[in-house]
Parts: sequence; structure tokens; C-alpha cells
Amino acid sequence: MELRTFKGGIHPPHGKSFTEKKPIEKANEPKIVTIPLQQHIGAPCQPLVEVGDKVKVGQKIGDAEAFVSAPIHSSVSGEVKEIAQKHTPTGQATCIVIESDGKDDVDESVQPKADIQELSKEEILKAIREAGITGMGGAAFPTHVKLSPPPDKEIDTVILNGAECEPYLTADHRLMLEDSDMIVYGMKVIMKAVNVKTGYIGIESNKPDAIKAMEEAVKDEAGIEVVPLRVKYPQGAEKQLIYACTKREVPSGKLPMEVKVVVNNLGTAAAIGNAFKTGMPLIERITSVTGSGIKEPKNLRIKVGTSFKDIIDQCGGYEGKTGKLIMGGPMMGLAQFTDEIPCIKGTSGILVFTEEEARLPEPQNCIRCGKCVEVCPIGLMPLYISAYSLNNMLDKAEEINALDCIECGSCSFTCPSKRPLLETIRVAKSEINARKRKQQQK
Amino acid sequence: MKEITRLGIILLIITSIAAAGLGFVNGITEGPIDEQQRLADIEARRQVLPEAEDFEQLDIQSPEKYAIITEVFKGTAGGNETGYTLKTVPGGYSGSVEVMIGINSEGVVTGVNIGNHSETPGLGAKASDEAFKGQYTGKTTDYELEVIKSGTPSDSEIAAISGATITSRAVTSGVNEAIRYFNENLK
Amino acid sequence: MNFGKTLFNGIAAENPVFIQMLGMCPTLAVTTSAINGIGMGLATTAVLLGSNIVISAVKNFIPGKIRIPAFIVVIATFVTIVGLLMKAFVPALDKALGLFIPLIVVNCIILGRAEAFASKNSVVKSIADGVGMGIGFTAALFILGALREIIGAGTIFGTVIYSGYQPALIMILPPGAFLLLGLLLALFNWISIKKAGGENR
Amino acid sequence: MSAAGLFVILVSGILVNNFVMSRFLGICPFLGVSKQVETAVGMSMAVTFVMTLASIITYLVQYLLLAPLGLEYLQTIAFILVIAALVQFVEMVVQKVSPTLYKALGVYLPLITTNCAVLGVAILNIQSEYNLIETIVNAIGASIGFGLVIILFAGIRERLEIADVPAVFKGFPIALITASLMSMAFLGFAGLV
Amino acid sequence: MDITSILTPVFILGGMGLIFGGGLAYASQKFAVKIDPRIAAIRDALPGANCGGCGVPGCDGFASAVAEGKAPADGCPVASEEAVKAIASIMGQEVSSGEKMVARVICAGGINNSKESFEYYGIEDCKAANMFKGGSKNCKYGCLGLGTCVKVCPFDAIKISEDRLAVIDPDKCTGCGKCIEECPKNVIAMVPYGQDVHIDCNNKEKGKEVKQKCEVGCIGCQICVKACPFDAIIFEDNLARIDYDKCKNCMVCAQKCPTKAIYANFEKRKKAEIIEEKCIQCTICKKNCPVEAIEGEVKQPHKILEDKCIGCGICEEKCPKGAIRMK
Amino acid sequence: MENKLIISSSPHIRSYESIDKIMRDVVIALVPALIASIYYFRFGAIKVLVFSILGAVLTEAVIQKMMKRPVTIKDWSAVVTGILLAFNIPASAPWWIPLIGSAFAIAIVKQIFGGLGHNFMNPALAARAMLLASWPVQMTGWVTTGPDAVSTATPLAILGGEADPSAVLPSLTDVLIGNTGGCIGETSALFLIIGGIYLVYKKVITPRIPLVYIGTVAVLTLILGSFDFTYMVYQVFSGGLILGAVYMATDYASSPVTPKGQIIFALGCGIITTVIRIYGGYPEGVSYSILFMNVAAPVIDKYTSPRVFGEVK
Ligand SMILES: Cc1cc2nc3c(=O)[nH]c(=O)nc-3n(C[C@H](O)[C@H](O)[C@H](O)COP(=O)(O)O)c2cc1C
Ligand SMILES: Cc1cc2nc3c(=O)[nH]c(=O)nc-3n(C[C@H](O)[C@H](O)[C@H](O)COP(=O)(O)O)c2cc1C
Ligand SMILES: Cc1cc2nc3c(=O)[nH]c(=O)nc-3n(C[C@H](O)[C@H](O)[C@H](O)COP(=O)(O)O)c2cc1C
Ligand SMILES: Cc1cc2nc3c(=O)[nH]c(=O)nc-3n(C[C@H](O)[C@H](O)[C@H](O)CO)c2cc1C
Ligand code: SF4
Ligand code: SF4
Ligand code: SF4
Ligand code: SF4
Ligand code: FES
Repeated sequence: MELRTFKGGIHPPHGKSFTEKKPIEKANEPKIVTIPLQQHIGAPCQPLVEVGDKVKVGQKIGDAEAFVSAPIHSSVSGEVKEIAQKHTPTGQATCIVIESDGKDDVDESVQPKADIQELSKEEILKAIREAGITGMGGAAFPTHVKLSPPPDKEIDTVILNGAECEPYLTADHRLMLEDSDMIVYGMKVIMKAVNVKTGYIGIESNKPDAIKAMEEAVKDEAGIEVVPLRVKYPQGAEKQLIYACTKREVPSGKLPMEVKVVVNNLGTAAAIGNAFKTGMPLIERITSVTGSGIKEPKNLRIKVGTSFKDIIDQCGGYEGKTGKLIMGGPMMGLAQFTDEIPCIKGTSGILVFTEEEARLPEPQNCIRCGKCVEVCPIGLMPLYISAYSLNNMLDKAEEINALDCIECGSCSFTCPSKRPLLETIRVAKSEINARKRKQQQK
Repeated sequence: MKEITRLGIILLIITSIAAAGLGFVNGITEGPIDEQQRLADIEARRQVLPEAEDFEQLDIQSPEKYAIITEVFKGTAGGNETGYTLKTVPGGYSGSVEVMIGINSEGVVTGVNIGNHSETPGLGAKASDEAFKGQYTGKTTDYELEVIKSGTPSDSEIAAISGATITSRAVTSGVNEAIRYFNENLK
Repeated sequence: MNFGKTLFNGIAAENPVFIQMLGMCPTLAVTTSAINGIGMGLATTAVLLGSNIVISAVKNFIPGKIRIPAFIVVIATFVTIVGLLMKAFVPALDKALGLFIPLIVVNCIILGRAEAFASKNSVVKSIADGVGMGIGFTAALFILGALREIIGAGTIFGTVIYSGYQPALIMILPPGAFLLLGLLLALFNWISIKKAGGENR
Repeated sequence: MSAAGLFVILVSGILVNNFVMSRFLGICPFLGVSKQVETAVGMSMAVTFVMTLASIITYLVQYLLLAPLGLEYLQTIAFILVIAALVQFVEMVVQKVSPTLYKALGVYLPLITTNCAVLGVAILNIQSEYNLIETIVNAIGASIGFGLVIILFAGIRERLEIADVPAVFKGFPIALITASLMSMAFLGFAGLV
Repeated sequence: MDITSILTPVFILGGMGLIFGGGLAYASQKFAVKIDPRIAAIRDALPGANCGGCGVPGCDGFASAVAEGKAPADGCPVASEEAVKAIASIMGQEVSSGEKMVARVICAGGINNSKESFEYYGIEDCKAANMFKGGSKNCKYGCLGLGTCVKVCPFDAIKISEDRLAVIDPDKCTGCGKCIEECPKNVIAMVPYGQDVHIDCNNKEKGKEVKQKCEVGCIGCQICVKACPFDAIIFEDNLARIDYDKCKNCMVCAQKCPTKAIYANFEKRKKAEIIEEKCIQCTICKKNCPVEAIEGEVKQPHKILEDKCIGCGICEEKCPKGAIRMK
Repeated sequence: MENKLIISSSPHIRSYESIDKIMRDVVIALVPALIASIYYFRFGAIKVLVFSILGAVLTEAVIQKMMKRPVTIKDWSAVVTGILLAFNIPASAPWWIPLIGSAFAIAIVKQIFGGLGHNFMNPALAARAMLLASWPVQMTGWVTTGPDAVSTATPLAILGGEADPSAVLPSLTDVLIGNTGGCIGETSALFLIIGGIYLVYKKVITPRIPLVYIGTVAVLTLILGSFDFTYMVYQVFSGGLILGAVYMATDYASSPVTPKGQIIFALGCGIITTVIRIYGGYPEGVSYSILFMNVAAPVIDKYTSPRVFGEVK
């Protein structure tokens, strides 16, 4: 069968061999955790505890009134030491610092949920919210929101995103191999929550063992199908994945529900499964600690709030002269300037590059080779958007759909002149959005 | 309405003055211009048919047969026919080229001149150079002329202007057409 | 502004070709040789001078609504007169300039000066303006024509300069006109940037 | 005149004897109104309209008025008057009748009065001794040719906006050099007709 | 010359003139359309060459573009200076009568004063750099010095110093405000042209934090507030700010500031001088001097203590006889 | 961690491609034809090549020095321009022809517009057009291949009836391997095609433009040549068509970047080439057709932007 895919895209070096074959290990119990009150898109949480309070594992320590938000739970048992602004991987946020007592006492609220067949849709959504589940594939969008489409929108398909097209990262891959049942269980919860019968699990074909494991796990489940996908970046991007699985195109500027689809990362599904089976909210996640700048790359199950430094120390520390520390993969990850920042719900990887790797080549003139146009999965003309951005010609950039860019970075990767395409497109996007906001205010 | 009349009248005055001035200047220059024109025409014809003193325009016989011939004059000196001048407009490299040919009564080409044309300066425009157009003088009407690009031309051959074969061919075809007309109608 | 300054204004500071970029068509079209450039320049100067004088003289009698048609009539009259005179007395030049003699009518310089200067200033000043602009225009056309003739035909005023030179024909063809004017303007830019002491890039 | 002949006139006007690239007519609007493709399109449509109309009317003026009375020497002044009045009249009518059309074309109209191309085509029609049909075809060909180059030129200039042109060449110099290279490309059509 | 050869053209052309003149006048009434009177006014001020040099098709097009604010008043390359001024005044753009305001970068934390916490590798653009943790400098409020403002300034008034700070030349700046709009750090402010004292810090954090991040930052000690003889310094948002209406450019604050976050052009500092012939020895000046830099009693010669005088000019202002001048 | 970390925008990795690798590939692809040209035209070819390449590289260096910009002669693009210009000059041309041409190509057509990638017109072709218009005699002095170069006509001139009637059409094999008169690089169709395949294989070019271009010319000449197959084959393989279609119409800087645009571009080239060849004043239309389409490329680009994913019509 021909592998399904989308138009455009690139083939970056995989870099997965660092951790592909390494089973998931549990990270050491952290002595101290720093838990940011905003790890998701939406309203930040307010702390529910005060300095000096004792907390337990799974205890809710932050929540918000707003619908688009997700509560925060403690990942350790111990005492609250400080509530203050700290650097986080995504900027700055109010954080709750908890000193672990090492006992790992579980909060009494953590109770397995009833059988999903008996729960109503509303109850499921409430449980997902209470477990603090946010998307684990990228944007960290609160999952219960995603699963509550407005009444006029009907959903008929759920897709689990197991593409893991991002180089270096292997967390989802290992999860599929080691915990396929939990994924499928979580998927069933999701399908129940949005009341659909059809589900796809999209997996890139370079993980045959994972495909096999998942096929094994769904063989008794009606309506769930594993879809092998062509190996190509950004196969895992939401709209591209939906197109590959269903040939439906999400209209520009619209959400997947427009084409009756919900996409979730399979880590998200596993977290939901876990929350229903054991009652434990989202307090830990699987992270690939990898890259040539790490002595012993590993796949670790890490408690939210553990500092990058602790994790890297557990992996034997830095190798060589460190150039770049990235949260996430090399294509979309965020570069960090210090390792004294906590892991959050969305930390899918910690990638360390040595100095030589980190130094990117100098940009030269665009030679108009058109390669960026060919690879853009959205069909944009990155060279022009970038040039307009550099010349402060925002109108023109907007005219040629700068705002549709999904920031996959394919264009920057492929450019033989090493143009800073995505970087300049981002500037254009943020300027255009800022201008729009200004106009709205007027 | 008053406004309209007023403006109309002012413009009327201005244009009238202008027209009067122009009519006056035209009156002065009309003579010289016509004279210039006439002299130039005669001069052009005399250049290709030096023996003649006066020229008399002839009708073109069966013009549909000789599409590129535009005028034919008979040259006379002291009342005697000395030859003919013909004007042809073959298509050159860019647009048509006016070629004036003089043929004397003996059927010898007495001269060729290039009139209006829009050939490329420095290339096709070199057709007006004596080095090129002089080649035609002395050719007889016994054979068609041909253009060659290299080598020494024989009696029936014309050496092309280098880089402007098209123009060279055009001029030659104009001359050939004149010769044909001469042979068929004037001989 | 005094007479001299007005005069000089047209020649350099507000040169119609190099600074104001007006009347581009004749500038580019007829400058295949130095003599053509001068001829066109003088013809234009004559019209400019004439129309400036008349318009500045009658400016107060012309109502605003028909200002433009009236100006055009005046200019066209002078153009026709110049055209007729040229036909009568310098037919060769008239032929070389061809279409561009009647087109002096629409040369933006003339209407532009009529509107911008003559309709607001005295006759004397308008004469200075007309002469200045005319000389400026003629000089520009001469420079262009001479350069094009030298490079493109290897001659100046029709005489061969150096027989071994293979002229670059492109210069008397249309591309050469655009190219040379472009390079000249860049040169002026460069000089003015240099003068202003800015960094050259 | 045959259809082929008309076709030759058309092609000649568009490509071979392009008004801007080889005849140097209408250079001012060519350089002035070519910074954006959209305005260039508007300009070329306006020019097409005016040039065609002006050609017809001047043709009639020449052959019905001037020639019978032997007043050919009044050609220049008569033509320019006709064109100026025509343009102004068209402008006023368009402005009144269709404000949208005026927005699209009207603003270009006054620019056209003092444009060599219109008067040029009117005089050339007479000079080439075209009949009425040929006159119309010639006007259309010439204006399409004008439109074509001004639109293509505007496309290039839009690209130059984002090019790293050295400071001394910015503006008119680079525009002229661009025009020079363009007209070099048009040399290729020489000899087509 | 035959008289008809003059009369025919007169008849023909005159007829055309009559028809067109009348026709146009008629049409202009018949088809009259209301337009913005400013457009007509601007149109009249323009040279009317319709040359297209402005990039807008035709003078009318340019006039309406100006009226709609889409083109600058000086966009016509042919228009004379007076014409440009006339257009500007039609558009109500006269330079306001108040003191000229110029832009100033209120940050002194160059690369040597506010160190970098990481190495930024990306395009030379403040907006781009600001997207990464607010830029590489420790202080998140200061100038990034990558010159986004330099690029947008239409008057070439901004340079980046060796210390990687944007510096605006007040003589070149026209106060157009483009740079303020573009600076992602909002570190450019409008200041009066003649102002010689500035607080060059934009950091709104607490003093302790500021101290860690920048050597020349405002640490909120409020010494300047107390030192100012004219209550011209306001302290809010952890930051001192000068009320330019009150400031007399005495530069006391700048002397006192412990971190040198206040800039003053001491070379321009003036000293008061008493013109003895005019002085009536009324001691008004002495009473008003905020720093007791004037000595003298009633009916006694008065003297300025040069090393005490801060050049605030109060005495000059207050002297009833105009016997004090600043130099 | 003692040293400062580097922060930059994602993506944090880059492909291994680079400008100099691409340009070097183009040079490599041109080598077979280059050797053939030297074999056929001996010293004449060497002279043209040396002066052209030297002129291009030196001009680039000097201009960039003058403009105080980084000197980029190491990216090989000037070499490509030099070789391609040389390929468009006959072997009999005097030495100053390639020198002036390459200086014009680099200075006027490329650097004034901002250097690599900013030029809207193909520098080599623009230079050729300039040379042809300036010195048509020197630029059309075709000579035979082999050691004793005597003047001859190009196959296209013979086909078009513009050569002396005595000239005979060379055999098809000769046309293919390049054993005919013409510019030094355009004659050996076979070697040019081999180089082209290499470029496609190396992903330097997509075959879109060459195939559509050559295809259009083939179809049109077949139709206009009243279905004379041999005539069509001669039209395709002689003259500069292969050289132009594979190496010059594909020039990045002067062709559209959008796939749809490239097809329109190539179609336009094909049509104009055929029209000029059959009806025009020159026997050869490749250079002018590419130049004309270069002029049109920005507008084509503007109106052929690819469909944006999920675009609502
Ligand atoms: C600002 C914002 C608002 C969103 N609103 C919704 C929503 O209302 N419903 C929904 O199902 N998904 C919503 N999403 C989630 C998106 O559909 C998508 O799943 C999310 O952005 C994560 O995708 P990514 O990781 O590809 O970026 C929203 C995302 C963002 C960033
Ligand atoms: C360029 C790009 C690549 C992505 N790659 C993946 C991926 O490999 N795996 C994945 O789970 N999500 C990936 N995402 C995120 C998905 O688009 C989407 O947000 C996610 O699957 C939604 O699930 P979640 O809400 O559970 O995170 C990618 C997003 C983008 C923009
Ligand atoms: C700009 C330019 C102008 C040309 N002008 C002429 C011309 O005026 N007359 C002409 O016969 N050929 C002209 N040519 C055509 C070429 O020189 C053409 O190759 C030659 O005339 C015919 O080729 P052949 O001599 O090899 O047969 C011109 C070519 C160019 C590039
Ligand atoms: C596929 C390809 C084709 C090229 N063709 C040309 C060419 O025809 N002429 C030329 O001057 N440079 C050519 N170059 C080199 C380079 O792109 C050229 O110098 C740019 O046009 C300068 O901006 C080519 C480069 C590539 C990669
Ligand atoms: S990939 Fe790079 S060099 Fe190629 S067109 Fe895009 S920006 Fe230009
Ligand atoms: S433009 Fe945006 S969507 Fe397209 S390749 Fe670049 S980063 Fe990806
Ligand atoms: S003032 Fe603002 S825009 Fe200018 S360099 Fe500093 S941070 Fe950048
Ligand atoms: S952009 Fe405007 S306000 Fe800012 S420095 Fe320049 S002139 Fe002054
Ligand atoms: S001079 Fe021809 S349009 Fe202006």
C-alpha cells in the first residue's frame, strides 16, 4: 500500500539512534521541584497553596476559573518553599517551588475513575480537566477544551498523532512500544468524549516495531485503525496529519473541528488513560534527553518541575563544549539560555548540541532556487514573506498569507543560502498580529 | 450659461490669435518648404540618373504586378530621354526601405540611393554608404543580381554588408524589381 | 530670486533632465548623435522661451478653468511655428528629429514651466527661466548625444575619432539610451552622496 | 487591407516597434506609474481607451477637416486640442457616471493628456497613411504594447524593492538600467514583421 | 499672401476653441462632482506637470493621495519648497508652535553596562531578537542596539554606538515618531529639543534587580527626587522621570545620581552673572536661589558663587531689572 | 556550563546544501560540453573561455570591493556565468568580446541589482544580447570545427535559408555531438544533455523548465514545419536550444520560483523561440526568448503563487 502523506516537506537527518533503542527509565526523585502555574495555552492558574503548606503527590496546587485553562498538580510530596516569578522554558511565570520529602505520598483525591462506559460525556470531560491534561504534542492546549466542540460542530473522527516526525525525539516511539494498551485506553476515552466511532493512529513508517505494537493493541478494537505514514517532516503537524489520514483539508485559519476531526498526541491519550485507570493527574511525562552534547542519552519518565540540570546530570552530564540547549526537537524546539529551568508538561525532549553543531552557517543572498517554495507544506512562498518582513513591508507579507505559516521550519532547513526564513516570517507574523490588535482596539 | 459663453469666447480668442499667427507663418514658410521638397526630389533623382535635367512622372503599368514599385520618372536632357528613375520599397530588417534606382536608356544602372528607412544604425543603415550602394552602379539589366556574404562578387553579384544580410537582400530585391519593370515596360 | 539665479537654476540645480526627469522621450529618442541632441535642445528652448513669454504676459486674462487648454494652445502654436521654420530652413535636421518636433507640445517641461513658473512670474523672470531650463535641457541632450555617438558610432559630430575602434552599436540603439542615462544619474547620485559626506555604498 | 496585414500592424505595435522600448514614446508614465503592478494595469487600461478614441477622432479631424482645407500644418495644434478636450471630457463623464471606474482609471486620465504616446500614435497614423481600420488596429496594438511593458516593468520594480540595490543606483538609475535590459530583450523581436 | 490663408485657420481653430471651451465649461457644470476642497487646494499648489514622478498617477491623484494621508506633503519631486509648505499647511501639518520635540533612547545600558546572558544568533533586528527571551541583554527593558529604529528612521538620525546602543542625533531628528512605533522595547521617548538632562533608564523593576542587571540603571534610590530644587522629578513604576515643564536643566540630579543613570550635558551648564550697572541690589535673586549661590544684602553688591550656582536660571527669571544673565 | 549558550530561532539544524555546492555542480555538469568545445574549436574556444571566466570573476571581485561588500567569488556563481557566456560566443570572436561581455554581465546585470539572486535577468544572456547588438559581425563569424577553422554557417541558418545556397546541412549525428558551426558551447547537444541529467539527479534543477521548453519547441516546429520530423529534430538539437533550456532558462535568479510559474515561463520561452526562429530576423531565438521571459518572470511569479493549504476559495 502506498504510504499516505501530504505535499511538500523535508527529510532532515533523523538523529533518533541516540535513544531509539533505550527503554524508558524513571528519573530520580527530584529534591526540589519548580512547578510553573502556566504550562498551557489559556489563562494562568492561581496558586491554591501557600508557602509552608505541605502537599502530596497529585494534589491540586493551582487552578483557574477560566474554561480555557488546566489545573496544576504537585508532582512530589513535601513542603511549599516559595511562590515567585522564575524563568521557565517558555519565558517567565509564577512558579510554586516544593521541596520533596522523598516519601512520594499520594493525595487522597487520586482515585481510579469508574468504567468509562458508565460515565457521561460531561463527566469524562470534567475528569480530563481535573487531571490537568494538556496536549503533549506541542502547543499544550487544554485537552478538555479541544474535546468540547461547540454544539453546531459535529466530530466524526479522532486521530492520534504518533508521527513523531521531529528528529532526535523518541518519547512517543518508546511509549508506543512500552505502553500501547494505555494509549488505546486513552483513545477510547477520547472517542467516547466526542462520541465518534472512527479513530486513526498515524505513525511514520520508520517505526515498524511501533506500528506492529499498536496494531497488536488495537486488533480487538472496532473502528480504530493504524495508519502508516511516509517518513517526512512535518508529517506530525496537525493539518498535514489530518490530510494524510483522511484527505480532508482544514481551511486556512480554522481548527480541525471544521473538518470534523480531533487530533491528539498519543502521549496525551496515554495520560488520559492513566488518569482514568489510576486517577493520577498529569504530573509526569516521558522526555527524550538526547543529542551529541549529552554523555548518556536516555528516555526518561520525568516529574513535572524537575530542573533540566538535574535531568542532564542523571544522563552523565554534558559532553564537550555545550553550544545549545533546546527544549523539544531541533526543528521546532526552543533554545534555552540556562539549564536552571523546570521541565513542564510539554517538555517532549531535552536536546543538547555541542558548540560546532550549534553554530549555524552565515546567511547569504537568496538565490531564488525555489526550494523553500517546494518544501513548504502549506504552499507559501517563504522567500518573499521573508524579504517583505526584512523590508518592513507587512501589507505584502500578509497578502501572501504569512499568517498561515505553521512555523515548521522546513524552509529554513532546506535553504541552500541559509536564509533566516522562519525567523523573519515569525517577526512578520507577530508584527501583523500586533497591528491587527491595534486596529481592533481603535 | 453666461460662464460657458465667456469661457468659450476666451478660448475662441486665444485660438483665433494662434491660428492667425500660424496662418501667417505658414504663408511665409510654405514657399520655401515646397521649394525644398521639389529640389530635394529632383536632387534625389539626379543622384541616380546624373545625365538627366528634367523629370516627368509616368504612370505605373499594371501596378498589381509590381507591388513594391511606387513611382517611375522619365529623365530627359534637352528634350531627349536619358533614362528612368524608379522608386521601390522592399521590406528590410525593420520596416520597408526606400530604394531609388536610376537606369539609363542603354539599360545600365546609373545609381542607387537609399531613402527613408528604419534599419539599424551602424548595420543596415550602412546600405546608404557608397561602399555598398556604389556596387550597383554599372550593373546591366541583363541578369538578376544576387547577394553573397563572402568572396569577391562577380558581375551579377553584390557583396553583402557584413552583419546586415537582410538589408542587403532587401535593397538588391528592390533593384531587381526595378530592373524587371524596366525590362518589361520601359525597354 | 534674481535673474542669474533663475537662469542657473534651470541649468544645474533643477536641470529638467538629470534632476526633474522630465521630457524623457525626446531625451532618449533623439540623442543618437551630438548634433541631434543640440538640435532638439534648441528647438525645445525656442518653444519654451516663446511660451513662457506669452503665458507670463497674458497670465492675468486667463480664467483658471481653461488655463490648461489655453496654455496648450499657446505651446502648440510655438511648436508649429518652430516646426515650420525648421522644415523650411533646416530640412535635414527636421527629418532626423522627425516625430519628436510636434511632440515638443507634450513635453512635460514646457507645460510644467508654464504652470509652475510662467503663470506666476513676471515676463523677465520667465525669460530667464525659459532660457535657463532650455540651456539645461540642451546641455543634457548634448551630453547624452555626444557620449552615445562616441561610444556607439566612434564619431563625434560625424567625424571618426579613431579608426581602429569597433563601436559598440548598442549605444545608439534604444538599450544604450536607457543604460547611459541610468549610469549618468547614478554618477550624479554618487557625487552628491560624496559631497554630503555620507558613506558610499 | 487583409487580415494578415492588420495582424502585422498589431504585432508590430506590441512587440517589434514597441512604443516604449523602441520608439521612446510615453516614457514619463512608463517611469512614473510603474511602481506597482496594480497601478500599471490601471494606467494601461486608461491608455488603451484614450489612445483608441483619440486615434479615431484625430483621424476624422485630419481627413474631414484639415486635409480638405489644406490646413495640414495645423495638425499638431488641432490634435492636441482634441486630445486634451477628449481626455478632460472623458474624465468628467467617468467621474459622474461611474465613481468606481473613476477610481480605477480616472486618476490616470489627466496624466495621459501630456503623454507623448497619445499624440504620437495620432500623428503616426497619419504619417503611415493608415485607413480608419488600420488606425484603430494600430492604436490598439500600440497601447497593448505600452501596457505590456509597463506591467512587466512594474513587476520587476516590485521585485527590486526587496533587492539589495546599492544606494547610488536606487530610484531612477536602476529603473533606467532595468528599462535598458528590457529593451535589449525586445531587440529580439526585430525583423519579425 | 492671400487673406483666406489666414482666415480659414482662424475660423477652424477658433471654432474648435469655442466648442471645446464652451463644451468643457458646460460639461464641468453638468458632471460636477463634489470633492474634498482640500484636494482642489492641494491640486492648485502643485506644479501640475502631471509627470508621474511622485509614483501616483498624475497631480490629481497625488493631491487626493495627500488629502487622504496616503502620500507625504513633500512627495512631489517637482514642487518648489514654497509649494511643499503650502501643501503642508493645507493639510494642517504646520510645525506646532511649541518647542520642537525629538526622540531619545532612554537607556544607557550598553553592552558593557548591561551584560548579555546568552549569545543571540539571528538577524540583526531588535524585533526578532526580542522574541527570544526579550533579547540577550540581562536587562529586559533596555535598548537592544540591533538597529531596527535605524532602519526605519527616514532622516538618518539614528546611529548605533560602539557600546551597541542606539543614539539619536537631535539635530537630524524631526520628531516623526517612526522609531517609537517600531522599537519593540519601547525605550524611545519624545523629549524637548533643548532639554539637557535626561534619565536614561527604562527598567521598571525593583532596585535590587536592576543592580544585578545593569551598572547604570535607575535603582530607585530617589536621591534625585530629593535633590531636585524644583520638584521636577517624579518617581513611579520604580523609575524616576523628569517633568520637563518643571525642569530647569540645573543638572543637580545628574550630579547626585549614584549610578549615573541621569545624563546631563555639563558642558552646556550655565552660570548666572550679575550685570552690575543694572542691579538695584534688591536681594530678590538671593531669596529665590534654590542653592544659596548668591551672596549679598540689600543695598550691597550681590555676588554669584560660581561653584555653587547650578545654572537653573531662576534668578534671571525673577530679577525685576533683568540684571542677571546666564552664560 | 561555563560558556554562554547560543540562542537562535528554530529550526536548529540546516541541510548540507549550499550555494557553492550548487554552483560547483553546474560547473561539473558543464565540463563535458566544455571539453567538447575545446576539442572542436581548439584555441578559439580556449581563448573565449579564459577571457570570459577571468573577466567574470575579476569583475565580481573588483565591484564588490568597490561597494565595500563581502567578496563572494568563492561561491562559483561568477564562474558559471563566465562559462555560460563563453558558450554563447563563437570561437572566432576576438579576445575583447568575451572580456567586455563578462564584465557587462557581472557589473551591469548582476551587481548593480544587488548581486547574486537579485538580478532579474540572466547575466550571461543579457551580455550575449549586448554583444550581439554591438558587434554583430564578430558575434556571427561562425567557423568550422577542427584545426583549420574556415567560415561556415550554422545548421539553423541553413535550415532557415539564410545561409549561402551552397551550404549543406550537416548530418544529424554531427549536430548531436556538436561537430557543426555555432557558438562554442551550444553545438554539442549530447554533452549538454548529459550534464543536464546530472543536474536533475543532483536536484540542482527540476526537469520542469527544460522539458516543457524543449517540448514546446518540438511540438510547434512539427506543426509549423508541416509535420516534417527531420526538420523538427534539427530544430531541437541545433542552435542554443538545449544549452538554453537546460542551463539558462533554469537560472534561479531570473526564472519564476513557483512550479506553475516555471511551466508558464518555459511555455513562453518555447513559443517565442519558435516564432523568432521561423518568422523573425534571426535564425536563432533562444537567447531573446529567455530574456523576454526573464522580464516577465516577476509578474508570472506574482500571479502563480501556489495554492495555500486549506485556502478557502
Ligand atoms: C489560541 C488557540 C486556540 C485554540 N482553540 C481551540 C478550540 O477552541 N478548540 C479546539 O479544538 N482546539 C483549539 N486549539 C487547539 C488547536 O486545534 C491545536 O490542536 C493546538 O494548537 C495544538 O496544535 P499544534 O501542536 O499543532 O500547534 C487552539 C489552539 C490555540 C493556539
Ligand atoms: C511542524 C509541526 C510538527 C509537529 N509534529 C508533531 C509530532 O511529530 N507529533 C505530535 O504528536 N505532534 C506534532 N505536532 C503537534 C500537532 O500539530 C498537534 O498539535 C498535536 O498532535 C495535537 O495534539 P495535542 O493537543 O495532544 O498535543 C507538530 C506540530 C507542528 C506545527
Ligand atoms: C540589434 C540588431 C540590429 C540588427 N540590425 C540589422 C539590420 O539593420 N539589417 C540587417 O540586415 N540585419 C540586422 N541585424 C541582424 C543580424 O545581424 C543578422 O544576424 C544578420 O543580418 C543575418 O545573419 P547572417 O548575416 O548570418 O545571414 C541586426 C541584429 C541585431 C542584434
Ligand atoms: C541551474 C543554474 C543555472 C544557471 N544559469 C546561469 C545562466 O544562464 N547565466 C548566468 O549568468 N548564470 C547562471 N547561473 C549562475 C547564477 O545563478 C547567476 O550568476 C545568477 O543569475 C546571478 O544572480 C546558473 C546557476 C544555476 C544553479
Ligand atoms: S530556499 Fe533559500 S535560496 Fe532558495 S529561494 Fe528559498 S530563500 Fe531563496
Ligand atoms: S513558511 Fe512556514 S509553514 Fe512554510 S515551510 Fe516555512 S515555516 Fe514551514
Ligand atoms: S532603541 Fe529600540 S529599536 Fe532602536 S536599537 Fe534600541 S531596542 Fe532597537
Ligand atoms: S524616526 Fe523620526 S522620531 Fe525617530 S529619530 Fe528618526 S526622525 Fe526622530
Ligand atoms: S516626454 Fe514622453 S511621456 Fe513625457
